[in-house]
Amino acid sequence: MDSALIPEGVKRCPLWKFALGIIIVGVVLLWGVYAMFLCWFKGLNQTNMNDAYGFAIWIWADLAVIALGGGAFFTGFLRYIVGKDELKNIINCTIVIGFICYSSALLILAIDIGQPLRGWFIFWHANVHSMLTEVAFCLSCYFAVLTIEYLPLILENRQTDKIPFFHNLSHNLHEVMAVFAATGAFLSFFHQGSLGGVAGVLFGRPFAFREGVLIWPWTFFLFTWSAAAYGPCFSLLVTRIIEKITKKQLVKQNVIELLAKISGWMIATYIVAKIIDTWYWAAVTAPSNGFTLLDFYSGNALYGIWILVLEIVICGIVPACILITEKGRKNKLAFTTAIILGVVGVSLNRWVMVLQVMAVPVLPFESWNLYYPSWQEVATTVLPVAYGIILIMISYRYLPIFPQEKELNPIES
Amino acid sequence: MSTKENAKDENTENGSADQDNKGRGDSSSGFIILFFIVGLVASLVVGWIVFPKLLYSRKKQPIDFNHVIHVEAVDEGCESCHFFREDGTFSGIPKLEQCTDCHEEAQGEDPNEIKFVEEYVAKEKEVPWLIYSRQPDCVFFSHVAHVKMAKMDCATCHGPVGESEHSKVYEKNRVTGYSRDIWGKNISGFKKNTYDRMKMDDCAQCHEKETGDKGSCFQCHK
Amino acid sequence: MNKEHKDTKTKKFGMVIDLDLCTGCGACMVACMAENNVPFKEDESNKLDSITWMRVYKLTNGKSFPDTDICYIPRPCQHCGGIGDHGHSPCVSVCPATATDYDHETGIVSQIYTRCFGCRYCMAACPYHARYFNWWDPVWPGDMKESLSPNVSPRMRGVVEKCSFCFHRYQQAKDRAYANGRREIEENEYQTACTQACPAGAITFGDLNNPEHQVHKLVNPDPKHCGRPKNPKAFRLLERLQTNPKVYYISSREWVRRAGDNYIKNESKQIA
Amino acid sequence: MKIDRRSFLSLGVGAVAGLTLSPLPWKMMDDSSIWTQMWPWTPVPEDGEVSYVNSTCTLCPGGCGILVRKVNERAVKIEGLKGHPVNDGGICILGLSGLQLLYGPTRVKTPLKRVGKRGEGRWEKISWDKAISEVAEKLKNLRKENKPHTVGCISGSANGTLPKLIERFLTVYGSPNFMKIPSIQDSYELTLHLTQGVQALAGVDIENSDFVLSFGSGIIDGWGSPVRMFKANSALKKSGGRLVQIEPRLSNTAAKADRWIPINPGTEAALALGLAHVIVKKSLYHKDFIENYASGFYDKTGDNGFKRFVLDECGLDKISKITGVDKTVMETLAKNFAKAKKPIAISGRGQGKSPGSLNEFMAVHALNALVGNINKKGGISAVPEPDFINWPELEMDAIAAKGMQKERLDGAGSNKFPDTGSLLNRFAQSINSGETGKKYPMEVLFVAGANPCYTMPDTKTTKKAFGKIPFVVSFSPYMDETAQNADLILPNHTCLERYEDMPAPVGLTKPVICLSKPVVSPLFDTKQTGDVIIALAKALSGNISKAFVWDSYKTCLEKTLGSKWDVLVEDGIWVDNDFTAPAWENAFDTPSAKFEFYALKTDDINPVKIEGDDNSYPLVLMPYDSVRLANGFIGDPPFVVKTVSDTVLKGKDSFVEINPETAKSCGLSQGNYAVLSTPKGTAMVKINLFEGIMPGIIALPRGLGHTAYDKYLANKGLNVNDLIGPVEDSVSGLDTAWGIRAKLSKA
Repeated sequence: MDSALIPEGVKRCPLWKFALGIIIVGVVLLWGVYAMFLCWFKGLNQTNMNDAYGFAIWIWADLAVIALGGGAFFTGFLRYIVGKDELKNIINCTIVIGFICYSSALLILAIDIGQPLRGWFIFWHANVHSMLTEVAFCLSCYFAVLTIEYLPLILENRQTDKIPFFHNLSHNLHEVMAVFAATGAFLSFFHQGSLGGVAGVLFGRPFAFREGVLIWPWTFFLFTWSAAAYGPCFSLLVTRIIEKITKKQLVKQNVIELLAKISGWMIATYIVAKIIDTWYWAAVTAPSNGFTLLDFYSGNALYGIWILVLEIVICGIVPACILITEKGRKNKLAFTTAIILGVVGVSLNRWVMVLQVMAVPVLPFESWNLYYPSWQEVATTVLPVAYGIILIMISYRYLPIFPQEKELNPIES
Repeated sequence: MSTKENAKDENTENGSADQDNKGRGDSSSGFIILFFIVGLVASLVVGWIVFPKLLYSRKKQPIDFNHVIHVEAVDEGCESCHFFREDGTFSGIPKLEQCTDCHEEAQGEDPNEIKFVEEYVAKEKEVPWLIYSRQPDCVFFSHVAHVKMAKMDCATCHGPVGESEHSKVYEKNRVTGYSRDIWGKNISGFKKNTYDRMKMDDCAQCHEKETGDKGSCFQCHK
Repeated sequence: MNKEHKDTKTKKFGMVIDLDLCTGCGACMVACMAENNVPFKEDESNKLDSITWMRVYKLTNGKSFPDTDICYIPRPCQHCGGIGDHGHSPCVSVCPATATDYDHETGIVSQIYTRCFGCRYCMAACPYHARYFNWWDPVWPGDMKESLSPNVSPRMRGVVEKCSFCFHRYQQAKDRAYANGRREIEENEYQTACTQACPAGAITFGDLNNPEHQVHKLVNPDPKHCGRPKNPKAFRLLERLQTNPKVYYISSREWVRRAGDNYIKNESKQIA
Repeated sequence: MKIDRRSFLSLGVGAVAGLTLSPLPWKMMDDSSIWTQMWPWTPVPEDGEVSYVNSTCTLCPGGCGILVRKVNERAVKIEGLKGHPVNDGGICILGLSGLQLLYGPTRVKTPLKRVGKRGEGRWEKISWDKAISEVAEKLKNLRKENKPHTVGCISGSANGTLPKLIERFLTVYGSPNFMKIPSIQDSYELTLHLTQGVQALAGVDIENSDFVLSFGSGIIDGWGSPVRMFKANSALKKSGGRLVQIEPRLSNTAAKADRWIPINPGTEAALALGLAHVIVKKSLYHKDFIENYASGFYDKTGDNGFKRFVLDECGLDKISKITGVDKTVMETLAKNFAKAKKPIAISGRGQGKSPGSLNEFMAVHALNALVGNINKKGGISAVPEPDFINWPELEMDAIAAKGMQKERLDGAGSNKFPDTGSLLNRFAQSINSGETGKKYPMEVLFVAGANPCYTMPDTKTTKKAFGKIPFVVSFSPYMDETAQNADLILPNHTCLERYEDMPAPVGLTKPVICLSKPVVSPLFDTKQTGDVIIALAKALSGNISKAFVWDSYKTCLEKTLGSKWDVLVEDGIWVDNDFTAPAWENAFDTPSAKFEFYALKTDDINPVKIEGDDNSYPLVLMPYDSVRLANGFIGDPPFVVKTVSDTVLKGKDSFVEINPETAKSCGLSQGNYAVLSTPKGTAMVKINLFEGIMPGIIALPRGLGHTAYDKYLANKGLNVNDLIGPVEDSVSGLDTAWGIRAKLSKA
């Protein structure tokens, strides 16, 4: 029925199957939308956040999706600036993922603030000293860039492409895409960093506080670095999942391996930096405020030292080792494990930098704070996931996301 | 399916040649521009003319007040009625009690005064005046600091109210509930006189000019 | 700054709380709530969503019976001067919408409820948990609205609020002075509601920059070290974080003074 | 001409462009945010002219001066009155929240008549005229039946014109049953009466003392006049005076004291005698006072004196065993106490809500006598009640006279308890016992300024007694537990709406009268109870009507106070500044004209008994008082509830304080639910481990577990009075219970 919209030369599942999938995910989406409206109309008392947990699962989700969406800017950077041309075969996918991640982040922020109708104050009455201001500006700008990057993809749909204006627009956009990719990479460098700065500048929170260079704490650089390192893992993971579901190979192995290799080396370097940072923090920064490393990890079981081991060793060193060795990349199981660990690792890092910051008591006479999200918070956090799946489904079905698909899966006629 | 058919139609129509498209474009581009202009003009009219009319509801003061007569009759100008209390707070619009000092009974034949005496003085009911310059609850404004210490004229912010013979219509913003005088008569927000607007920026502008500093939040907020 | 208008000397309002005198009665908390239109709700037993600008903490020395000891620590907003005491308090520097600022004339950290859009970054930044979010719409049942003070605007749902050192009382004191043709106010003309109410007389409030004021005499702040108290019995909460609060505490008990900051085990020296 | 999709698209683009260039989106964005800044459901307090009215806070018997800030006609803040002799600008947590009681949802707004079952909460509004005539009708009928003595009243206080008016009404009507809420004042009055032969109140001069020895008195937990005590405690600290606190639990007072001496509960009298032993043995007592102004210290023919008793019977080993206090501690303490310049010993546990054992008060007071600080600066003095109520003599008719000859239902003033004025603790039992004989049922009960259904120990029994009284009238301005269980509520104005005198705030060292006056005009259709009493009297005519010569309560008050009225209206307080406590030569009105050691019932040094046996109830439950929990007639207003710690109340659960060691032996840990049972009842509690409580003892706060008032207070936590019961003092009949035996088991 919708075959006119489907890219030429590829095969898609029947419409009913597609529609069924959309409906199932759509129900989840609606659940999230319901929770979202509850939060908007009844207020944030719908959440389990409290005065000790002003930042909770939403801010974590925000930081995590942006880190995972980091594949977009980094792949763009590699392709257009560094000139790794092979990556053109996966870049569309990373752009879609990036678009999803960034739009989700903005949506979550709009739910998270207590007064959504005043959200624009962040631009109009901006405090330039605040990391959040930097985040808001760069995030919005980069979202605009991603939209521009996503646009040509939509225009490449068989029907839109037929309209000459759109065809030309699409063509011209492609020409200047390098400029946008560069802008995107630049913006991303800042907002990924300023998201890291959000926690790192909190000199009232010894767990979060990091000394730094210029106006930025070390977490600024670590966040950018980790987003660049782990973001591609997520792009690869999503590609892998789409391949599994469609039962087709969509990207050539050499492209996958190239990206994986770069990601592996990035993770490796990042983890070295992270270890140095952790050591300096544990040995110098925290003790100067009267804390030992274990003070931060011995309040309750949920935030034990295991979390640090998991983040650095299991989700850092392990995937790095797998991805930088050719053997590791070629072994399907090891490769999948590595990219999953990578995704977990960066999400865990963001979790720690948001929720554990809140959990650790600073006043000596206060105790550890624990928090679990309400269903409204869970639903609104699942909402972007559902939305993302739907957008990927639609994009995959109707847009030429994977340029190599036709070649890899010739239709026998 | 019809959509499919249409798509096909278009395909043949447009797809044949760019040349064709251009030629056809000449006739339709005029329309495109026309429609663009129609849309533009219509929405400009809506935005600049209809919208402000819809945004504000117009209310009449309960009594049409003549400032000129009153200013002539009193000795101390504005402060005769709008006075400072001992603790430095500003009394604002006079209470009925104060008006009654002079208007126990009607002094003339002005229908407004008669109405005032009959409906309010006799019934001991406060007049529900609509206050043009009422600021939001979050604003702290010290009249004494401006009038006594900085020696500012009332008119600088309030305009030549003392020269008015009639109370102007009170325009209430339907969304915010405030008087139009806060945003200013001009919907685009431009002002000519110091008293044309009473937004925070206007306070800040003057403060910056006079003191070299916009001041801290709490200076004007509570 | 325009010199002609800087006719008032820069002030640094601060508070000294004598923990030996404090009885933990809670009058300061209620005085604050009544003064500042703080809302209340049916269940306030979850202290993590209960708005108390002034909160009295109960500390124990951790020893077992009968060597146990308790001490109460009232905690208003500390009005931090931040690192170097330049006004970059932990919360002020992070607010993205400039809804909170540091008043260099008084040293008071403001919070503008109508500017705040509720991102709660300031709450994450404050190590004292002195900032509170309005999770609910405030409700004053029956005629209770009648008791609201016009000097402090009631907060709407979705914004952060905190202790203002009763700034409106400063404004009122100034207005009174202006009405009498004075520019300066006396020490006793501006006192916070908690100071005024404290039945034990444990709270002292005034200008830390003014050596004539009680607060200055009590703690003797060291200008070379961002106001660190020279009085050995005085301390500030979390001194080591360099937040440089303007709330000082006095206690004759060593364990209480030590409970005001974090120390690594066996770390003997109090502050470097 | 063909209008196609592109044309529409173009129209749309044009429209969007036009709108962007118009003020509409920008103004709407700004206005919508301004709308959030001014949500119509967020109230905007009206501004206006500020004025201040001074008055007296009568929420507790402390008598603090208050200054109420008003904006136009609204009262917006209560503050302490500077320069006031009681509180000098200070104010307590309850006084500060007085406006929440004035404006709060717990007010009774009109006279209410019960329509449902008792306590069901179904009421009908009735007019004042109808309400008063209904009560009058009932009273008339009872008199007709010659049963005037079956009418009674429970009043919050016995002093002041209002209680005296009610008492006068009952007397001339013919009933002796005027009862008041008990407190340690009763014990202090009795102690002074027995030892010094005076009818006076105890003035406690802590401010000027240099050594305060407190036998469990929570001077910063709300004992005495709370704000005055806070100030006194600060003064003591600043002047270098010492406070020694003796009690089994680390209360706030104990924590702030220079020394906390934990003691086995109920053995305070023994410790006092042990200290006396040291003082006597080492001859540290005040020689002049003992030799010249005391009687019964030395042996007399046939009688052993106090000296012999403490030397022979109160050896330190024995006392140490009873009290659990170390011998050397006692020795040093006694020495320090006796050597101090102005020592003072005080008693009455916590806030002094329960009168306590007379034996204990006497033993502690003996310490004051030994150091000779009676009627001295920094000591305890006998302060006469201000004598200003001089009303015309009553003319009693035959019915009234006969009624007044009946024995009181509570047994006060009977042969058994000749010196006690009121024994409310015996009242419920007496009603419930059903023993008629000499006794008689109660037909009508008035309750004024009191909430016995909540505050009396063993609430179940109290409520049962109320159930047996056919007609209960409450004068409460609030819907409290007693009002809830009444048949008719005739709401009084709150103390911020009415004139009312409050003579003699507790513990002051000079005769004082305070006056509360209307700060705002009455908000609702309420009536000062004094006016209701006068109206009732008028309705009953005859001698009763004649006894009330005033047309209103206010005239009565004005006339009664006479020349003091103007001072009181102006300052809110009248102080008899000329008063000084009489010197020792004239101080004692006993047969010997000396301080009477013989009056001390010192033959019993065993602990004060409590209910329950040790085997079934291995633990001891003690109620404790906190200033953050109002536990008298007034319940906590919302602000005060807010200050209650989450280790005292969480959600609807009360926490019981327990030593970790005891908890461990019961298999309980922090936050566990447990079943607490006592001979009086069983309840579910949560566990709060507290190192500062003696092992074997558990403590619950007074002031929680209300079932009435508003949602901010009702149904939160546990009323400790549900779990404890009164224990009668054999001499005074007053309630001596300081706890009850209890059992805790895992839930």
